[in-house]
Amino acid sequence: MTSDPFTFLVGGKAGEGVKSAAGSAADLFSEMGRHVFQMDDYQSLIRGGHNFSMVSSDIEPIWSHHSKADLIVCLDQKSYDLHKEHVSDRGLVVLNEGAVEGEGAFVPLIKEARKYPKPELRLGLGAFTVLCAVMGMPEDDLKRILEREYPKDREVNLAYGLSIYHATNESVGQRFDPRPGTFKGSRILTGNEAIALGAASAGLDVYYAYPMTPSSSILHYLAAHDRDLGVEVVHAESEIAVINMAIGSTYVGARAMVGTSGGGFALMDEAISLAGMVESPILSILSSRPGPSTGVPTYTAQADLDFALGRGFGEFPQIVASPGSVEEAFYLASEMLDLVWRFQTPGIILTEKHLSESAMNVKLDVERASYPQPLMHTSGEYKRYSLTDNGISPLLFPPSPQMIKWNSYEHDEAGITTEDAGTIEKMADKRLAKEKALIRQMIGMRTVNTFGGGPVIMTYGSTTMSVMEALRISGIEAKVIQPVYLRPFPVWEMKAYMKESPVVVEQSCSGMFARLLREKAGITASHVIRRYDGRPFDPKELSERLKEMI
Amino acid sequence: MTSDPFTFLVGGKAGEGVKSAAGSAADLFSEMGRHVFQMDDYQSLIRGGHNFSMVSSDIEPIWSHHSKADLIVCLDQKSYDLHKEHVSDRGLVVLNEGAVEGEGAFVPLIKEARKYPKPELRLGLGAFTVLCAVMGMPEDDLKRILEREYPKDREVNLAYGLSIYHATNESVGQRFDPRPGTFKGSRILTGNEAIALGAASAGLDVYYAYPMTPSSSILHYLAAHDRDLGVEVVHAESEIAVINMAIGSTYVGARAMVGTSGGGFALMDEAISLAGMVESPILSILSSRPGPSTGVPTYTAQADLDFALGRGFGEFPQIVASPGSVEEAFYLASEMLDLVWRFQTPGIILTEKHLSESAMNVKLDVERASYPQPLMHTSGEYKRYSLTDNGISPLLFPPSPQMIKWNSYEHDEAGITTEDAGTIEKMADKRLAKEKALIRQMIGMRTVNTFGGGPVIMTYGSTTMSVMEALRISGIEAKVIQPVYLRPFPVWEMKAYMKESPVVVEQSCSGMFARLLREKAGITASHVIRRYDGRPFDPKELSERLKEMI
Amino acid sequence: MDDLTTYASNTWCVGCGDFGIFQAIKDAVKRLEGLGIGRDRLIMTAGIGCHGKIFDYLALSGFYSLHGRAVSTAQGIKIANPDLSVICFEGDGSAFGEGIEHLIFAAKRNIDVTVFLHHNSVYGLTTGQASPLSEKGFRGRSTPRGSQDPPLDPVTLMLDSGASFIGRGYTAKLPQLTDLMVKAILHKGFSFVDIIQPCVSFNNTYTKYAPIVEDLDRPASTREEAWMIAQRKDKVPLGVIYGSKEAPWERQVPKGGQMSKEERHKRIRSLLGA
Amino acid sequence: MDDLTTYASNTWCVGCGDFGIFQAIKDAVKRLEGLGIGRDRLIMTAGIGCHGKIFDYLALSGFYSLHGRAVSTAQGIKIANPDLSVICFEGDGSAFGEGIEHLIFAAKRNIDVTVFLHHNSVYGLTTGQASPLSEKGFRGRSTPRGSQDPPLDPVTLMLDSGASFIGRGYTAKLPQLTDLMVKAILHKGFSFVDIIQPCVSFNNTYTKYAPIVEDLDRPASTREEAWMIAQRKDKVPLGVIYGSKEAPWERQVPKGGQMSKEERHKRIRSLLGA
Ligand SMILES: Cc1ncc(C[n+]2csc(CCOP(=O)(O)OP(=O)(O)O)c2C)c(N)n1
Ligand SMILES: Cc1ncc(C[n+]2csc(CCOP(=O)(O)OP(=O)(O)O)c2C)c(N)n1
Ligand code: SF4
Ligand code: SF4
Ligand SMILES: [Mg+2]
Ligand SMILES: [Mg+2]
Repeated sequence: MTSDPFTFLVGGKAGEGVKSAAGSAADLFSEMGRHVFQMDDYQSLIRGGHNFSMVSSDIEPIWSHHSKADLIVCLDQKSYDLHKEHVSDRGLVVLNEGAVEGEGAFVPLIKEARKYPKPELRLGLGAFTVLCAVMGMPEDDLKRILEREYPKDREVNLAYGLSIYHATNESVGQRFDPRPGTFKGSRILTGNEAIALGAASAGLDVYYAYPMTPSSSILHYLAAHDRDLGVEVVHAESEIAVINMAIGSTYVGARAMVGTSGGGFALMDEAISLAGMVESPILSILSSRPGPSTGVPTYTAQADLDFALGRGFGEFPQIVASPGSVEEAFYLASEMLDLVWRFQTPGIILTEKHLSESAMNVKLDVERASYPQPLMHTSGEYKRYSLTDNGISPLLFPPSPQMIKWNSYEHDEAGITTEDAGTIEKMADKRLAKEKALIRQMIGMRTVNTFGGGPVIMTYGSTTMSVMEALRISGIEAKVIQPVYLRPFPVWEMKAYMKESPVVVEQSCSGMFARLLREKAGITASHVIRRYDGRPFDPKELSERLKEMI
Repeated sequence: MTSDPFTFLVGGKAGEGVKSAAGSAADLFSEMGRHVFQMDDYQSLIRGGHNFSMVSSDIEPIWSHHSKADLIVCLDQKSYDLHKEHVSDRGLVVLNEGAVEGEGAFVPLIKEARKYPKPELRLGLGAFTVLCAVMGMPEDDLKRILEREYPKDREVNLAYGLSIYHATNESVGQRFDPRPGTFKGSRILTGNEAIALGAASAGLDVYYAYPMTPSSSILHYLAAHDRDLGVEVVHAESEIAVINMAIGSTYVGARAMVGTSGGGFALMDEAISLAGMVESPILSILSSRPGPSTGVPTYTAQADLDFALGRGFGEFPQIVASPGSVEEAFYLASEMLDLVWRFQTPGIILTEKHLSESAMNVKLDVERASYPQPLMHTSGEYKRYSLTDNGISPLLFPPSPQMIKWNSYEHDEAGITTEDAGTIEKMADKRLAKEKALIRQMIGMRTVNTFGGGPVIMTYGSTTMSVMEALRISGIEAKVIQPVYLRPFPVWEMKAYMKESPVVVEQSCSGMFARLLREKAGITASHVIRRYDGRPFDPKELSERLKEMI
Repeated sequence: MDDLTTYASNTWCVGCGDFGIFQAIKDAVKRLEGLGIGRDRLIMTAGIGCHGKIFDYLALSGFYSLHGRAVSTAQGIKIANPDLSVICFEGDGSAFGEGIEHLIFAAKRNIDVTVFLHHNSVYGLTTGQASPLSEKGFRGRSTPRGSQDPPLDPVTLMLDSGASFIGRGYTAKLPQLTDLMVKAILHKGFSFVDIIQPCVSFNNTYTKYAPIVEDLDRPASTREEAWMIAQRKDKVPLGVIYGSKEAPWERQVPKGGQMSKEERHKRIRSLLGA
Repeated sequence: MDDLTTYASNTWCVGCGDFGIFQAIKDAVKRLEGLGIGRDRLIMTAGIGCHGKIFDYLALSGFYSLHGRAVSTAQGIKIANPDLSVICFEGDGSAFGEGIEHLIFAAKRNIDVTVFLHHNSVYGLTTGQASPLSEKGFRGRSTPRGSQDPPLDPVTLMLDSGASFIGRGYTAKLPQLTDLMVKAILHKGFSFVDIIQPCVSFNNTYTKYAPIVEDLDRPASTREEAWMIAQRKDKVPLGVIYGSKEAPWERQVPKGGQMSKEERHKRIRSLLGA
């Protein structure tokens, strides 16, 4: 099976349906049994500006969009000006006739749309139709697909779509013939959707959030499917309310999760420390964008690594993990929910806009998801903070005739406040013991992914996808090491690489991940490839930089 | 000059004047030209419970209270039960006759007090008078001192004091004769007062806070002296308001500072990142207590080190420093205010209850304090974020005919929001350049204190005082290395000790400071002496543990 | 020591109004048991401050929350398990300073939790600074020359925010306070009891309130009327000020039908189209 | 492009009410210049949301703050330099959700800053979730079946928190809005202007408000009267609702006498007894 890549790019103004055109394209390729990756680049605005989406697909597994496209549809002039260079050698640029000047094939996208109400809103459908036409899709198939993808305002959309279909056929005709693949029965999901579904598979009961890009789609997805999934969804007044409500919910045994981005998670910091003290199993999703502060809300970055690793004041165990693909996001969400309940301590899934909001088609096995079964109190007098060898005290939830006290002050075993020196010391030891138990558990788990063989490249999170795709398309042989767990840092696995001088690839300016490797595992990078302009790596460019280094 | 230590301990219920009795004792010893250290141990309650205060003094510089006292005055039974073992070989225990059972000298403290209204409130004065009497103070001196120390309700206090004086003389007589020293003209200050005065010396304009132990006394002190010092003091509705108001104040050029403890500082985290982005020179005081969460509010710990070092999301320079004595707290506060204004980035003074609320007598030279003189825009078109070699853009404050825009979004040089890839990258580089410039500046500064010679002990913050006193009283020869600056970590100085296997002394359970030394400077501790029960080290015990190790 | 008191040693100042609240809630718990609300289903949360110490003393299950966040914790408990009755002890600094947003939104949601406000108009535990409910001119350690601004009025604000039950009690009038507590807990929807609680150490208001408290004849029948009652300056009315039967916040996903692992997995498989 | 407009490209949706606010403030700035308040002394802060974009477009000095914190930033500016006039552009999510505490306390302090509320009853920039001012039943992406609870009323809350000037404008009535802005900025003390601002993309309220807005004859003369006006459901009154001359927040340390380094050091030396 050789590679047969095909990339579709559509650009236009916010509100013109760029993203949904790409979504339809992704559906189409996925249906063909191809592997699909969709990346949406959009600005922090509602109408206007410049958005573009890219859908790359192949008959082999694909890990990223490519920045050279085979078909580029420019709905506005900006799209042409910005992307005309991004056409592949065999590629085609289609211009929105009358609205865009330039070189390429003109299709009367807006002209035809003006025959109907709200013409701008139809442009995305037009762009998708162009794709169908240049792939030589029969008219009947197109009709069926348009009806499925654009069910609202069916008649008009169909009429408009057909007019674009014919116009494209006339001016361009069939130009591409991407081969069908064998990857059937998959489902297109964004990273955020995968996290939501992974957590739901692990029995998530309540999700609390305050909207914040690029985490908001978890909220939207769960709110849209709350009854289906059995997950209560609450959009509260602020992130502080969100996390405190969520921790309150864990007190009665509910599996609770929150999601936000840097600013919102910063506000949750006091409560993360609270969770450490009361021993609340609260799982947080931290989806990054370039910072500091408000930063660049709709773009991507990995500059919150130190932040994610340094939450809360005082000493208590924490678990931080970052998925390297949409598929991994699903299983990791369930595994993390399991871990936080096992060790009764806060956990964070660190991800980035590039994974949160990019989509891949995946096949998931719900049975493989973890399902938390915390240690429960069985009989006898109940003490919330009973001292045990591994620091883990059994749980009991109200209603119960026994007294169940969770306490943010330092406390005795029963949960009553203490200032006694001996008890303070014992309780600190108890929390440290949990951390040690956690590490013992993790030593038996898969905490680091390794792919391939050859010179070593280290990366993590969504950048893993860029690295994998760079290697795939360039044929470079290398061994990719991706720590999935970042706290406790899996030194037991990573120290095997102490003698290596890996190339490190990450999306931060100061090289945070390289520093982490050095400080925690004594691994010194030979080169650190960094990108920090808000955009994900382009696999082609990345592969060229990698070639120079390994 | 040989040592002549003397320690006074007074214990009783909250509300009985334990702390002020110790304060008067400290004044007395200080007036004698002796060096003084006062430590107050109190609970999180207003009346009742058990409080005690210790005042140790010597004719040589002294760095800590000692836990064996020469005179112990027990106002209540609990004090006796808890402290009867803490008497030195030559020491004396005085019991509140009628209220306390035990072995020692009985003085009718409460009995005499009952002759007047509010007897409990006078017990502290009584305890202090016992001290004066056993030191053989002449009656006239006592009268003068009582009038000064207890100016309210003068007549009654004097009468009561004299009755205790005579009773003590009868039952005990003179027992101690601490020698006068040569340390004259000093002033007794707590660490918090020293920080407040140091910042004021550096031109502090506004202080914002929300009360939180053990930082509140900065607020109280500055509020009491606002007009004297020219510092506007605002107790706002929450820590989030505090930090955002303070950052707002820096926009107009005001030197602003905030102070809090872990919980409050956690809430400020979003705004610390804001300060990094807008480049606001905001100085925060973080005074630690045992955590996590509400923890043990009135006790001490050094478990917020990682927390202090890991503030905010995104990448931007930060400065963190921790003083090792009351004197250093004064100068460091001014130096930090200078640095944050020079580099326009947030800074943190990390300290602990043990330094914040303990008192020493010190002589301070206000002229030696730093005084910020930030880089100002002089002429031409003003751009808030103009790109310069060292990343530092000149400042300009309103009112001005020029446009001055501070922006929490990523921005161009003028401060207008941007999503442009090139500008995002440049601005990240600019902030990184500032960090490099900061390090260059610090290389020319004193960032690490070293004391003495011999085997190496590493410590920081208030624990420095415990270590210094342990060495002094035991005569152990050792070299104490205390990094004052913790971020950027002074590796340029510390790497000289890479080959050493120092003993590390700190007040954390997991050994955070030892880990920092290892991760940042490759220094591996031979032993880590930890204490984490909320109490500061006792110099005697510490010296015994040190002896075993070096 | 009764069976609603734990072994924790009590460290409130002698004479503190908090003792009254402690006694009243114990009496209320017993009354509620008679009404079929067992103490196992009564969950408390508490803020940080002198008020919060009731958590250690009262032998009920619960969650000692953060300063300012007890109302959020309480809501999280109620949302996750609507079968429980959740009561929240809050201080005026905690509830009206640090965490006022949560109080307002709990009232707006009309969620079925009960807040008891320990209204001493001061930050007690941090040794007497002005609180959002302190009188103008209050001299505390952060306002040594007196605070500049007038207090917020808790009843007015709760009313504006949508609370469906509002009462006011006084720690020197225990039977009435117990009564209010019982009513508030029985009320379906958000209930708020403003409890005048003198702080003998930093703001002893017994003499201020004794002459001006006055029992209300009957609750207001409209929000307007209740608002007018709250504006009175001469007298401080005690009792139920307002109570209405507005629909409380409801779970969107019925808790009764909490899904089995199998059912959930089945549904996710179908969502995944697999 | 006029001299109050920067080079930033404007990305509000065509038809958005924010354009009206932008025009009105530019007109107000010019009027204020005529009244002796130069634009160099007029400092703006803005929250994060569509409303906040006015920061990029308006050529005034200022501080683009955090979501929910623009009112705090504004107060910090005013406290540090009382000679400046500080205006704050806030969204209803930002000001009444995330940061409601700051709004309430700014009003309580009666600090001399002005808040303009872009009242679109929705989270615009994050693509249309329900805000604290959304109608009950609002269907947004976090409440697809409709929100459960009724909106807060900004005028009532500001009134009861102590705001000394309250007005309401409408982006479809620009001269009146400009007028309100000028009056609010001139007012000494905390001023709040509730600006009805339809969001054409997520909550187009032009048709809702057009028939029910109504100009007030005159401001209320008491807080009670103003409160009653705010409770009206049938009509939405526009204009100055309330204005009173209560003493605004004052610095304790007079700014005029800001101390020289020498004077300060002298005083500290004397405090140190040296
Ligand atoms: C985030 C945070 N800020 C500050 C504190 C410190 N603190 C503890 S109690 C308290 C004041 C309590 O006042 P109030 O809520 O009125 O309770 P009271 O003591 O009067 O009952 C404060 C500020 C804290 N625990 N957490
Ligand atoms: C702490 C934090 N939480 C969430 C966000 C994300 N956020 C940006 S704008 C916005 C909503 C804005 O709504 P509103 O204030 O009403 O402004 P509008 O867009 O409607 O003008 C949110 C939630 C943020 N920037 N910061
Ligand atoms: S300080 Fe006041 S509120 Fe706290 S226990 Fe004492 S009297 Fe009660
Ligand atoms: S989304 Fe709404 S508020 Fe935002 S610019 Fe568009 S119309 Fe205006
Ligand atoms: Mg209080
Ligand atoms: Mg809005």
